[in-house]
Amino acid sequence: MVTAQSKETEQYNVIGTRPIRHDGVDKVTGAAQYGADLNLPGMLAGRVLRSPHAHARIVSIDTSKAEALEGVQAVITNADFPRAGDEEIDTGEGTANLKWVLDNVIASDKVLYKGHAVAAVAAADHHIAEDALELIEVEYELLTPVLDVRDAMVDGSPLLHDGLHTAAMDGSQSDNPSNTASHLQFTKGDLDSGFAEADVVLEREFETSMAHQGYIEPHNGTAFYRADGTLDIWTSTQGAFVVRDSVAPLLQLSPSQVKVTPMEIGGGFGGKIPVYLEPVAALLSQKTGRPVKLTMNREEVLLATGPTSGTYMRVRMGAKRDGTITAADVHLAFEAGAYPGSPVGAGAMCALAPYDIPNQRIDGYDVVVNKPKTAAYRAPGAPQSEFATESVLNELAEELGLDPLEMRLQNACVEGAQRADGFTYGVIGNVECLEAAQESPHWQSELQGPNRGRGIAQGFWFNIGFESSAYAQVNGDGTVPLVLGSTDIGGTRASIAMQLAETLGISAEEVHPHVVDTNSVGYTQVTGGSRTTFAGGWAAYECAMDIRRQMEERAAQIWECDAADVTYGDDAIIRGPQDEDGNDQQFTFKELAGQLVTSGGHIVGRADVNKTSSGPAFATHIVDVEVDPDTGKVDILRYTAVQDAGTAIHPAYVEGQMQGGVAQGVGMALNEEYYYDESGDLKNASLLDYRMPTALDLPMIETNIVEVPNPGHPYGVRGVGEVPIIPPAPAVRAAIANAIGVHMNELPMSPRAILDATLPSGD
Amino acid sequence: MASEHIVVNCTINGEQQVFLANERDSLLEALRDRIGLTGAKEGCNNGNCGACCVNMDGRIVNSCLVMAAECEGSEIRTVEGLAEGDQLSPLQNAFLEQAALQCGICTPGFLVAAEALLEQNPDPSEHEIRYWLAGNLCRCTGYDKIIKAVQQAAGQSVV
Amino acid sequence: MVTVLIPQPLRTLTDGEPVLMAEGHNIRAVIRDLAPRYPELADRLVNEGKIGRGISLAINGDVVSTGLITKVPEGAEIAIVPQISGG
Amino acid sequence: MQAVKYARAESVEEAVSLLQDGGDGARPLAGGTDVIVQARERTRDIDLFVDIKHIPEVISIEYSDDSGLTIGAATPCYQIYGDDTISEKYPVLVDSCSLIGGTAIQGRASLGGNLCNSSPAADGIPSLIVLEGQVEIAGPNGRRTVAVEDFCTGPGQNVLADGEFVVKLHFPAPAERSGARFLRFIPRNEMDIAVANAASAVRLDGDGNVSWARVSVGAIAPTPLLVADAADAIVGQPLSEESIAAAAAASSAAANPITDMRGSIRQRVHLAGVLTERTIRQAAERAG
Repeated sequence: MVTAQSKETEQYNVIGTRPIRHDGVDKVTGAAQYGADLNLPGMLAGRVLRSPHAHARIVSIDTSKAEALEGVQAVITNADFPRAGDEEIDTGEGTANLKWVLDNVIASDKVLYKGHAVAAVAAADHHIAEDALELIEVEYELLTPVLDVRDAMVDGSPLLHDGLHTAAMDGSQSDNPSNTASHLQFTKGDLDSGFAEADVVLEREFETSMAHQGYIEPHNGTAFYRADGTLDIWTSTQGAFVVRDSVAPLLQLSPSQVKVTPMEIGGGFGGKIPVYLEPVAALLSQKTGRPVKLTMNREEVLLATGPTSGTYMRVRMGAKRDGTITAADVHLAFEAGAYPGSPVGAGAMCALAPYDIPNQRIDGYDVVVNKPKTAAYRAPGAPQSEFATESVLNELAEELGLDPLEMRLQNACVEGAQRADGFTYGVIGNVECLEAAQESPHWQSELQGPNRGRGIAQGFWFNIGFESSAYAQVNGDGTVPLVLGSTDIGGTRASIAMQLAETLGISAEEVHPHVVDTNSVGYTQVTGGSRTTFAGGWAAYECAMDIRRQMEERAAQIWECDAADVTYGDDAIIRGPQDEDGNDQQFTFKELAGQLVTSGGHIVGRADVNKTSSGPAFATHIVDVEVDPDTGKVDILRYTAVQDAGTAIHPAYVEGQMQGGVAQGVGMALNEEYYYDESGDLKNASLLDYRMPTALDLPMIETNIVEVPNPGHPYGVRGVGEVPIIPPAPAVRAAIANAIGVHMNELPMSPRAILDATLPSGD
Repeated sequence: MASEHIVVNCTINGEQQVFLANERDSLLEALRDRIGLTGAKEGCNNGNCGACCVNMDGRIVNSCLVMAAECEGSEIRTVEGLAEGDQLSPLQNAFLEQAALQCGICTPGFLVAAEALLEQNPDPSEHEIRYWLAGNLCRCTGYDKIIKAVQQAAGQSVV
Repeated sequence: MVTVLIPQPLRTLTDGEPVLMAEGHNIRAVIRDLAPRYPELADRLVNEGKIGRGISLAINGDVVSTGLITKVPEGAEIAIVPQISGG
Repeated sequence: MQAVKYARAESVEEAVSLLQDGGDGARPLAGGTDVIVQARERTRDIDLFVDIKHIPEVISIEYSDDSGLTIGAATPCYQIYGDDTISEKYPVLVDSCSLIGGTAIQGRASLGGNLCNSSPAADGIPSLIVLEGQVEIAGPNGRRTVAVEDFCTGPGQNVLADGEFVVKLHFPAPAERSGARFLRFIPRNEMDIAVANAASAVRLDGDGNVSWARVSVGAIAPTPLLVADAADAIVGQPLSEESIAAAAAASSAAANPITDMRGSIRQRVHLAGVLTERTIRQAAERAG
C-alpha cells in the first residue's frame, strides 16, 4: 500500500486548503432537500400521540373515535407491529435489544417517560392528524416515577423493567431485578498504596443534568410501502444503513426489501442514529398503501429523543507535593433513560485518559430511569466523566499551588502509556496540545478585572473506524463523481472528496461527491464517532488508488507496454516508457480521461474499508469568564481551543468543529439542563427554556490546530468532531472558581446554581 | 373541527402569487406545503430558533408566527429570493467562503436575517451582528464563522 | 505469544489472573487457546460465533472491527473493553 | 393548530363586533407571537383570530407635550424603539421593546399584545407601569381606561371582558429631571423569559431629592407588581446607598414568586432586590 503519511501538510496540493464545499450553493439558496422538505404525490401526514406520564401501565387504548374522523387513514399502536423477539440488532455503533428498540419507538405495556410514543395517526394533512390525536383515549395506571440515578440504584426502588438484572462484565447477573442494568470496572495498580503515597487527597461529588444535542432540525421520516413489498424510506439520519437494519426486523422485512435514502440532515451530534419515526411511518404506509411523512415538533424532540445521560459521579484523586498524581478512584453512575444503554463505558474509558496515573479504579453503572432513552451525544459519556476528573485535577493543582497546565504536562500520557482499560497509546498529541496552549497568546496574556477568572482543561476522545464504502467514476472531461454512503452533516462531502482529489492529483472542484441510498453504495457506518473524514477519507484514498492502478493499466494498453512500466505520479501525470522513437510518453489525468471511452470504457474505482479505531484526539481549552456575583451569571470573555487533528484536511471545517464543540460544551456548562418536576414532567421542553447559547452568548472562539499525524491513516487524519465538547465544562468551572472562589459541583453551573452556592444561607 | 381553505394573494420573491391555504396554516406551512418553497425551515414552530425567518414587508419575521391569512397583500422574501439567477448575493458567497455553515439547516434563516441587518445597518459592529442574530440559533458552528461571514459581506476585514 | 489483559470484573473467570498469555494468529485462535484453561472466559468472549455482547476487543489499542478473524500480530496486547459509540 | 378562523377588522367597531360575536374563542391578533403559539399548542381555546393591526389607530405613535405619548396597541416593537421621540423621551420603552424576543419577534410583537398576554414575566409591563400608563379599552359599551398596574389579574388573566380589546396605551409627557430604566435578568443574553425583571422611574427636584418614584417588579408574583414601598423608600431624600438598599429590600419583601424551570423562589426574591437597585441607579442617571 502506498502511504502518504510521511508527507508534510505543506506538500499536499489539496489537503490543508479551504475549497468551497460542494453542497454549499444548495445550502445557501434553500435548494438543499432535508427530510421534512420531501413532498410525494398522495402523501399522508402522520402525528404521534405521546404519554403525559413518566411511568404508567397502559390499561387500554381506544382509537375508534380517531379512526372515524374524516380524513384519517390509519391509526396504529404497538400491537400493530409484528412481535419483536429478544434479539440483538445492529444499531450503528453497537447492538440493541429489538424488543426495547420497538418499545421505545412505540410503547407496549408500559410508558416509561413523559413523551413516550403510544399511538400514531396518518391523515390527509397534519392538522387533521393532530385533531385525531385528541380523540384517542388511553387509560393509564400511574406508577411511581424514578427520576434520579441514585434513587434508582437503591434496593426497593420502583422498577422500570421487571426482568432487568445487573449484568457484570464477566457475563454474570444479579439475583434480584434492578434498575442498574450493568456495572463495569477498570483497575490498574494498587489503589490503596497509591493513595498512601499521596501528600494531598481530594474527593468531590458531582451531579450533571441530562442535556440534548439540540440540532435545529427536528426528526422526520417518510415511508412508502409499495404493493410489491418494497419499502422506501427517506429520512434525516446519521446512518442510512442503521435505519435499514432497524426498520427491516421491526417490520419483519428483509433488508433487501428496504431502501433508505438519507436526506440532507440538519444536525445530529449522535442523536440521529437511533430510529424513532421511520418504523412508524413504514407501518402507517403499509396500512394505507400511501406515502406517509412523520415529523416531530420541538417539544417531541426534547421529550422523546435521546439526550445524553444525567449523572452522579464521585472522584477521589491523590498527588504528591511535586504534582505527581499517584492514585485516582472514579465512580460513575449514568442515567440510561428508559432502556439500558448509557454511554458510561466510554465515559469510564475516557475519565482519566489523558493522564498516566499508576493506580486507578474506575467503576461505571448504567442505570435506567423514567426519562427518555439516552442516545449518543458528541463524545458520548466523556463530557460528564472528564468534567469530574478534570475538575478534581484543577482543584488538586490549586491545593498544591501548582500551575494546572504544568501539572497536566507532568502527568500526561505519551506514546506507550497504558490506560486502566488496557489500551496502549500509539502516537498521540496530548503533550503537543498542552504545549501549544502554554505558548498561546491567551495563556500568555494577563487577565485583569474584578470577578474575572481563567480556567483550563484537557479532553480526550477516541476515533472510531469501521466500515465505509465509496466508488468513483472518471468522466471523459476529467471530472470524478464520487459516491458515498456517509451522510454529510458538516462538510464531509468536501473533506472526503479532498482526499480523493489529493490522491488523484486533481482539484477538489473536479471531484463531485454524492451521498446516495442504501441500494446504491456499499455498507457504510454512521456519520458519528469522529469517523467520517477518517474512514470515509480512507475509502476515498483507496478508491483513488484503485483508479490510479486502472489508469496505469489503461495507459499501458494504449502505449502497448507493460503496466509495471507505467507510473501514476502524485502530480497526476501518468508516465510510461519511451516510445519506439525514444520520445517520452505521458498523459495528464485529463488527457487519459478523454481517451477512456475509446480505449476500453470508463474507469470506476471502488473501495470498501473496515478500519480499526486508532487516531485518538486530545484537546486543551482555555477560557476567561466574568461572573456577576449579584446574579450568578457567567459571561465568556475569551476562549481558546487547541486540538490535535492529526492532519486538518479542510482546516475551516476543523475549526468549525472545534468552535461548535466549544459552543455545545459551554451550553452544557452554563445553562442546558433537563428540568423535571417530581412527577417526571419535563418543564422546559422548548428552545425558549432549553437554553442553548445564542450568538450573543459567545465570543469569537480562537482555534489552534495541532497536527500530529495519525500513523494509522494514509493522510494522518484523526477524529476531530467530538473531543472539543469535553473541556469546556471543567475549564469554565475552573474559571468561575478563579473569579469568585467558588467550586461548582453540578452541571449546569447556571445563575441559579451559582447563587445557591454563593448567597449566604437565609438570604 | 374541519377547517376550510382560503385564497391568499401576495408577492413572493417578486412574483405575484395566489395560493390556496388551509385557514390554519402559518406562513411557514403555506410556503413549504402549498407553494413548495422549502427553504424556510421549521426548527421549533414557536419563534425561538429563527430557522423559518423570512422578510415580510421589509421586516424579518418568524414565518411560523404569522398566519398565512395575514399575508394578504404582503410582500414576502425568502432565502430562495436572495440570489439573482445563479448569481449569489455577497452574503451567500461570504457564507460559503467563511465556511459559515455545517449542517445548513439554520442557514436560510441566518441569511434572511443578516441580509435585513445589512440593508438597515451596512457597517454593523460585532456586537450589533450578534444582537441582531440572537434569535437565530445555530448548533453547529458556535457562530464564529457566521459572524465573520456577515462582517465579510459588510466589507469589513475578517481575521 | 500474545498478552491478554483481563479487566477486574472478568477476573472471576480467570481465577483472579489479571494477565494471560496465549498463542494464536487471530482472535478466534487466541480464544481457542484460552478455552481449555478458562472456559468461562471463552464463553464470555465469544457468543454465537461473534465477539460477546457488549464488549469489544482491542489489539494494541486498536478496537477490532473485523470480528474473530482479525489478525493478531506476535507479541500483541489484547484488551477487553466495553463497546463505545460516538456522536 | 386548532381549527381557527381569521378575520381582518378595518375599524375598532368592526373588531368589537367580531370579538363579541366570536365569544370565548375569539382573540385579537396583533403580532401573534404569543396567541399563535397558544392556538397551535392548544394551551388556550381559540377559534377566531380578529386581526386588529389594520386599524390605523391601533398601529400608531403620537406625541405632544400636552397630551403625552399614545401608542397603538398593535404597534410592533421595532417601530417603538426606532421612534426618535420615544428614544429621547421614553428610553425605558426602548429598554423593554428591544428585549422582547429576538429581532424577528420584534418585527411583530407589540406592547398591547405583551400586556394582554398578561404574563407575570412580561418584559413590557413594568415599564408601562412606572410610566403611569393608561390602557384604552374598546368594547361593546364603548371605551374605558384602566391603569396598567390594574390591568393584569393573574397569570394570563386580565380585566378585559368579552368583546373588549386594547386599542391604545397613553403615557403622560415626561416631567423635568425624570428618568426611567428597565432591566431584566435572564440566564442567556437574549431569547429568554425573565427570571425577574424590574423598572424604576424617578423624578428629582432642584435640590437633588427624589420627588417622585415608581418601582415595578415582574416575574416575582402572579402579576407584575407596582411596589409602592420601594418607591417610598427613596422619595423625599437624595438617593443614597441606604435608601436604594431599602428600596431593594422592599421589592424583595414584596416578592411572592414560585420556583419553576426559569428560576427559584430564592433566586427571584434576591433578583427583585438586585434589579430594583440597578434600575433605580440607572433611572436616576437618566434623570440627570
